[in-house]
Amino acid sequence: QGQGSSTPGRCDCAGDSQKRYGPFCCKGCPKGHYVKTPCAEPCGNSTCLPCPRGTFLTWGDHFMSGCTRCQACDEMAFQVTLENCSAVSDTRCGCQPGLVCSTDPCRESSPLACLSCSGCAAPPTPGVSTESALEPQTQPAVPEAGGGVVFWAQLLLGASFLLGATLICTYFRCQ
Amino acid sequence: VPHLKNQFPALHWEHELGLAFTKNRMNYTNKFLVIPESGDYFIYSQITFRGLKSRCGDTSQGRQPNRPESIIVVITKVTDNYPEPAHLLTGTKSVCEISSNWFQPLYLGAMFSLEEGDRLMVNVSDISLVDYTKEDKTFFGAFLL
Amino acid sequence: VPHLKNQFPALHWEHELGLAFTKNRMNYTNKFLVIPESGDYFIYSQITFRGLKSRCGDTSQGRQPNRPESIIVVITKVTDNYPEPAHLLTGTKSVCEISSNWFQPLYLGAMFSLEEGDRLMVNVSDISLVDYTKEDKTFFGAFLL
Amino acid sequence: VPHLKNQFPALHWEHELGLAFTKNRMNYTNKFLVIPESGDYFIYSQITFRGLKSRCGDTSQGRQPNRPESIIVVITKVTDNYPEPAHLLTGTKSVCEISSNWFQPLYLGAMFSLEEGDRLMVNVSDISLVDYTKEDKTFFGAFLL
Repeated sequence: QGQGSSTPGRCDCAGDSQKRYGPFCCKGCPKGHYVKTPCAEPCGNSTCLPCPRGTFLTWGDHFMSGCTRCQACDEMAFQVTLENCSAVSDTRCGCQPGLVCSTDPCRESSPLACLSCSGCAAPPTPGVSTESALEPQTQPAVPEAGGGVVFWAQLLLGASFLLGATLICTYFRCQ
Repeated sequence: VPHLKNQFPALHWEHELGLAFTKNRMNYTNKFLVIPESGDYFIYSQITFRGLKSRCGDTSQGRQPNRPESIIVVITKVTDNYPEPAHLLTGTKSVCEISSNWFQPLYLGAMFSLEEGDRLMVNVSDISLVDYTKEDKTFFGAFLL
Repeated sequence: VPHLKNQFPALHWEHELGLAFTKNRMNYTNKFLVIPESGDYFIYSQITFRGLKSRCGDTSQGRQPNRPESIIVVITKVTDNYPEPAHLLTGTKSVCEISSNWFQPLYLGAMFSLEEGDRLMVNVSDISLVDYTKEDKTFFGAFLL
Repeated sequence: VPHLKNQFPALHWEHELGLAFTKNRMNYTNKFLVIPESGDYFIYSQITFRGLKSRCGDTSQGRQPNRPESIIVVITKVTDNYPEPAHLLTGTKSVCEISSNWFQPLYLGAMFSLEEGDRLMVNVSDISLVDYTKEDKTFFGAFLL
């Protein structure tokens, strides 16, 4: 099977929207879906399934075999969900009304602590930080240990057996 | 039923969505990771803690807080061979932050000889301080060597 | 070209001299470690940060600084399967040091299922705070399990 | 005898009791772990430090301590091929605690190519600060990949 130059309609995995799986070039999956199984014929459609609840994929024409986890808003840090996670977009978090984001810009990666804003020049816009003397809000009631809060931490487990001689050595305890 | 000596609350984990996965007969059930086969495993966890009010008492008059508060994470093994859980790994740090909004991770990782049926869990000193918002900040895992 | 959402700068690494090495078709090119073969990998990194001036605002009058500065390290995966990079591991710590000369490490390590061609990089919140002077203090690596 | 350049004191380890073990010809003798076979090893250690008095000088008048004290852990390799030990991994953190009773861990872990007969030890900046009371808080290990 020759791979000539790429002409429209040709199935040669050249474009971004195709990817080689073994002998075939397959089309990708739309946003909000993940690749369950690749195509079974040249330039066929992969089997795409919807992202499970709690996960999303924003871009289409992709070849992801799993969807990305939605972030959770930190209710104990006075955050609110501005927009729920959908199959195509992550949760959008902001601050409770009257509070402002303490990081500037309101970066998602560092914990977004929402602080009340006294003496601000302009009325604070949720999620937008203003440079002024901010005071921490009093802490809300904390859910009981083991209450309904499910920790969306990630659990990576696996057991892959190392081939060949496996020399396990020492584990010490400090004397 | 294991005698749970003065034990901290255990965390629930997501084990299928996003970056999380289980394979090769490794099982997760109700806060526990269940060891499918005896052998040497590398076990690791990171917990990101964050606090909303200064945990350092009043330092304005220069007074020295003597009993600092702390953050603690323990990876615990429960086994059918013995009624009491074993603390495999402990990360413990005093927290004396003069800012009203602090966050920090504790990371643990080491190799252990485990037996089929042993169960592993992660306990923390204060669940309300755990940053559970993102899977790349707080995680727990194990693999057979 | 991947859509680089609000991303921190990536670090360059030495991959041949001193303690550094690549083998078994694992490649390093232009800030990226390139995965040669699909499988489960243990990925780890330590970044030692150091600061030359106190990052805690004015605490002399006992006023509480409310917006601590922070140090952040992220191990990021870029894949041909999807236009957006994925944050695999994040270490984030608030920094509120009343001494004018501080230093501290952030360590990360976990197992991930990766595909051939995936690329890994390390991003940090502020490159000027990274202590790159010694290879035993700041490092990055991965191995196939 | 290797030229021990300005080296911190090395720790003694328990290698048989409790969670500690050695197997597959890996040996421990007099503070050293001896590598039985050339290959790539993952080496790790956690040292929990604790201090009983504030190490931050006098901050009551708002004066800024400039030379913070520090805690340092180094995993060192001694080899017959070269008279000077090599620092493989270093965790170093400034300590400026305004409370009179502080504690914190430093964790290290990475992969290295080692040769048969190489010896590994763990050095710390101040042995008197090491919390050796519990095996799950301070540990050291290595395994062949």
